[in-house]
Amino acid sequence: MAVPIQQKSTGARALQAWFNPLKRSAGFLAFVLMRVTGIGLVIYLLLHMVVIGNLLRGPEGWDALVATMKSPAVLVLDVILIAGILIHMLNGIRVTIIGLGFGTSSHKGIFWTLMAVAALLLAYSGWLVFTK
Amino acid sequence: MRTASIEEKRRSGVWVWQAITGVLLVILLSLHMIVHHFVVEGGLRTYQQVLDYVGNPLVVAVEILFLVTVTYHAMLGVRAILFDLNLSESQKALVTRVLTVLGVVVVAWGVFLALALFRAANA
Amino acid sequence: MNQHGRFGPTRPITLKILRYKPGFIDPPRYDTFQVQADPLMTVLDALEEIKATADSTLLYRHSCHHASCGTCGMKVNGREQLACVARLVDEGTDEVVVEPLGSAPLVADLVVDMTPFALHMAPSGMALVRDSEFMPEAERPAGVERYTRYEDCIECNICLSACPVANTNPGFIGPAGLAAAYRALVTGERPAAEVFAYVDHDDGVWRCHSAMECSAVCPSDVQPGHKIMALRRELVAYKVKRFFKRG
Amino acid sequence: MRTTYHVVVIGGGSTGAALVHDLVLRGFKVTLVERGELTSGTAGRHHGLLHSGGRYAVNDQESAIECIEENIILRKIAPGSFEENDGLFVAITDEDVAYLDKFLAGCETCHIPTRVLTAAQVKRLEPHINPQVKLAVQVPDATMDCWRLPMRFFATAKHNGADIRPYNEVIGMLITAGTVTGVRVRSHVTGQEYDLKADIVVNATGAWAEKVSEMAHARVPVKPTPGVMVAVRGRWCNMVINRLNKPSDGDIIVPQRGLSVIGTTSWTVEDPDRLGLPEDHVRRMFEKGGELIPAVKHAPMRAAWAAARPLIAEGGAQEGRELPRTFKCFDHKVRDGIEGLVTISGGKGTTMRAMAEATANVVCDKLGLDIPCRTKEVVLLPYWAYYQ
Repeated sequence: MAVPIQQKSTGARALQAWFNPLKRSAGFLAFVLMRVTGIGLVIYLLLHMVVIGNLLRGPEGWDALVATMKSPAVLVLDVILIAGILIHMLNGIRVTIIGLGFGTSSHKGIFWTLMAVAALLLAYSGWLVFTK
Repeated sequence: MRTASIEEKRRSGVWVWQAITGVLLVILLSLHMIVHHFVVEGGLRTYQQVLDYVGNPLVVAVEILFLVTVTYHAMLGVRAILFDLNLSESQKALVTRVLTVLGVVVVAWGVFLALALFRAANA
Repeated sequence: MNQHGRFGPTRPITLKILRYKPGFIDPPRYDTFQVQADPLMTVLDALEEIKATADSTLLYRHSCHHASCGTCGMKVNGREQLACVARLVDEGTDEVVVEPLGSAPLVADLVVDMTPFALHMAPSGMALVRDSEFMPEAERPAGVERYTRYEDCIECNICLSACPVANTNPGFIGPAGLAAAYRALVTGERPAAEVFAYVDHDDGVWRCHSAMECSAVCPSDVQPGHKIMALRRELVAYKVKRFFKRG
Repeated sequence: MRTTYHVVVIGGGSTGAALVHDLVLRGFKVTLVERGELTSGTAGRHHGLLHSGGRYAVNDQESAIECIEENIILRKIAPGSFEENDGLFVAITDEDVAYLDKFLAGCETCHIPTRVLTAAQVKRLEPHINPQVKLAVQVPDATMDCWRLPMRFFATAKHNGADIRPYNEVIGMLITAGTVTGVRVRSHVTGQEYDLKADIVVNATGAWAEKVSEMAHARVPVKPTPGVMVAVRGRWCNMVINRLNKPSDGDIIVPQRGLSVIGTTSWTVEDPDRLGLPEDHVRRMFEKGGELIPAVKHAPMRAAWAAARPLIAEGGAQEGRELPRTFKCFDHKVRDGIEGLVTISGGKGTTMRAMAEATANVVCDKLGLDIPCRTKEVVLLPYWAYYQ
């Protein structure tokens, strides 16, 4: 009789780890942000492609749509979108740099610096969205 | 445990393409955001403003480049996430095929849209 | 008197330990035990005391008791540590939760099956012994050609447990195996072409998404995440060179 | 050649590891049961010193000879498993220097190669050594990995057909008419109990030997004699540093990976499961270790632990370091009139293979077999092969 070894499925719990940066360090938070924003942006891309299809409906259809896009609720969504883009973009710079083996020893510093840049750009964009 | 031998596993360097398209997107997406939203009064182009803009063949070329890049990057990203799951080699092949089809559809639709607007602008 | 010596004031700490024995304690549950912890008492000391005095059926892996064998990796309050050097009072909580590592099949209680780990690690080609870089100024005695020492990696599976990818994809070579492949590459123990053949595929060096948590939890200063990144740099350089040679 | 005899080995320490390897090579059907993880008793926890024998060359020459012989054999059958940097016996005081002649004479008797080094030479070899150093003797000590070396024996044995069952605890002996016919085992994995029939049962439980043999109402004079070890961060020497004097507390520093391990002390306990960790012993390691290499006094502590030596106290009066470090194999037929049970205890990590050879010889004798031992020649598989 060999020592019985049974495999216990940890699938769901393991998957949850993708989105849970608690008790983890900066790099893991970056990973979670990258994954969440990445998934969000893909969904947005597909929606966006459908929405701009409205251009085929000519000026009436499009301009009416543009008008509804200026409600405050949509503007908030815009800011969330911009946040997602900025986080994903700047984090992507980090992943590219350290992913090629450069600056690995200061990866946490790079992350927080880029996130600070993201915050500044987001503040500026938010101001643009709500004032213009 | 799944036991795909190393010989079976395809050599892979798509991560590098993900990085290259990523860097391109930093430029193209920034450009896209600026010309379509930030420099535009009110944040969104009206129909006429859109036509004025895409009438330029260079703009159409850049928009199509952006579309191809962003779609490729997005599909590779989804593939990377799905490959983090415990997929068999045949499941991986299926994922790649489905995402390729989806990517081609998105690009085709986008190109069709761009050309339609280009024609409308120059009619 | 305190069983574990007199290293300062003791305080009661409750250990909440995951219990699982297939077909017997199934589904898993948590059992709690209380110990009097002095400042030096480790999680392993506590488990030993519980096993000796409260429940002899408690299973956990351990061997060297000084962070050198790599058998006692487990999750302590949700974070991977070696039980033999994780001090209870350093956790700062009255209750300390002890769970088995993730990313490896659970055998029973805190014991995980190390087979998948070994299967990823073995083909890396890293030797157990490396040149010692300590005290480079030291002369060597007659008969000793080079000072050697064991590699840093103690193969504890902690990095895989902390890796978001290794948890969902057992096919991923994982941080330890990739870092070992990098060591085999830089020491020249294995030809570059062989090392790259081992890591250059979807479940190899490209599967890593740079969460760098492996480096954060590594108890033996291996910094596997850093080595994966360096391995990628070498691989990209190798590919570029080969491309231009061929072209 | 294969025999149909089934041997059950109790105890997955270094002796058990070498023993299952030896027995399967001799053609036995072998099952090993260990209550916890392999090498979780004394084996995994020892100092990590592959002895040259120098430590015992004056007072315990039988052990010293075993050590140097096994030192050479282990390097041959387990290549790539040791930090082979040799060792030094350093003299710090005039009293240490006075011990030199006795030490060299002992080493010569035991065929331990030595080389005497001047203080200046020692300082060039080991820059952190106590600057008071008077002289030193170079011997073929080495550092071993207390987990991975036994695992090479387990791996090889497993590939040769041994059935190795960690997490399975012997809870009783099956005895029929004064003969041990097997063991009652509890699996801590499944919680189930089962019987394991055997032609011979070998008790290879080291410091636990008395506890286990009591199940068969047999007696083994083993005294669990723990010692404290302290691992500090930093590799403060490349060679094993021993004090050139008779064995004492804190007189060895074994470098290992990025650590330096100072050891050890000695006291006697009743229960090898409850060693404790006396604070004064831990402090003494820093103090005595500091006499060899001052820097370890202030090096950050990585771990402090105790391991129980299985010392054999035949005759009674002696204790601790006065007891020989050699091993003994007891046939309980001879000692207690109990057939079918053999106990191996005593010894040390360095002599694991020799202990196994002696035990397997006893097993063969009892069964009337004459099968030669092959463990001196067979090169062991890598340790990770255990999992393949």
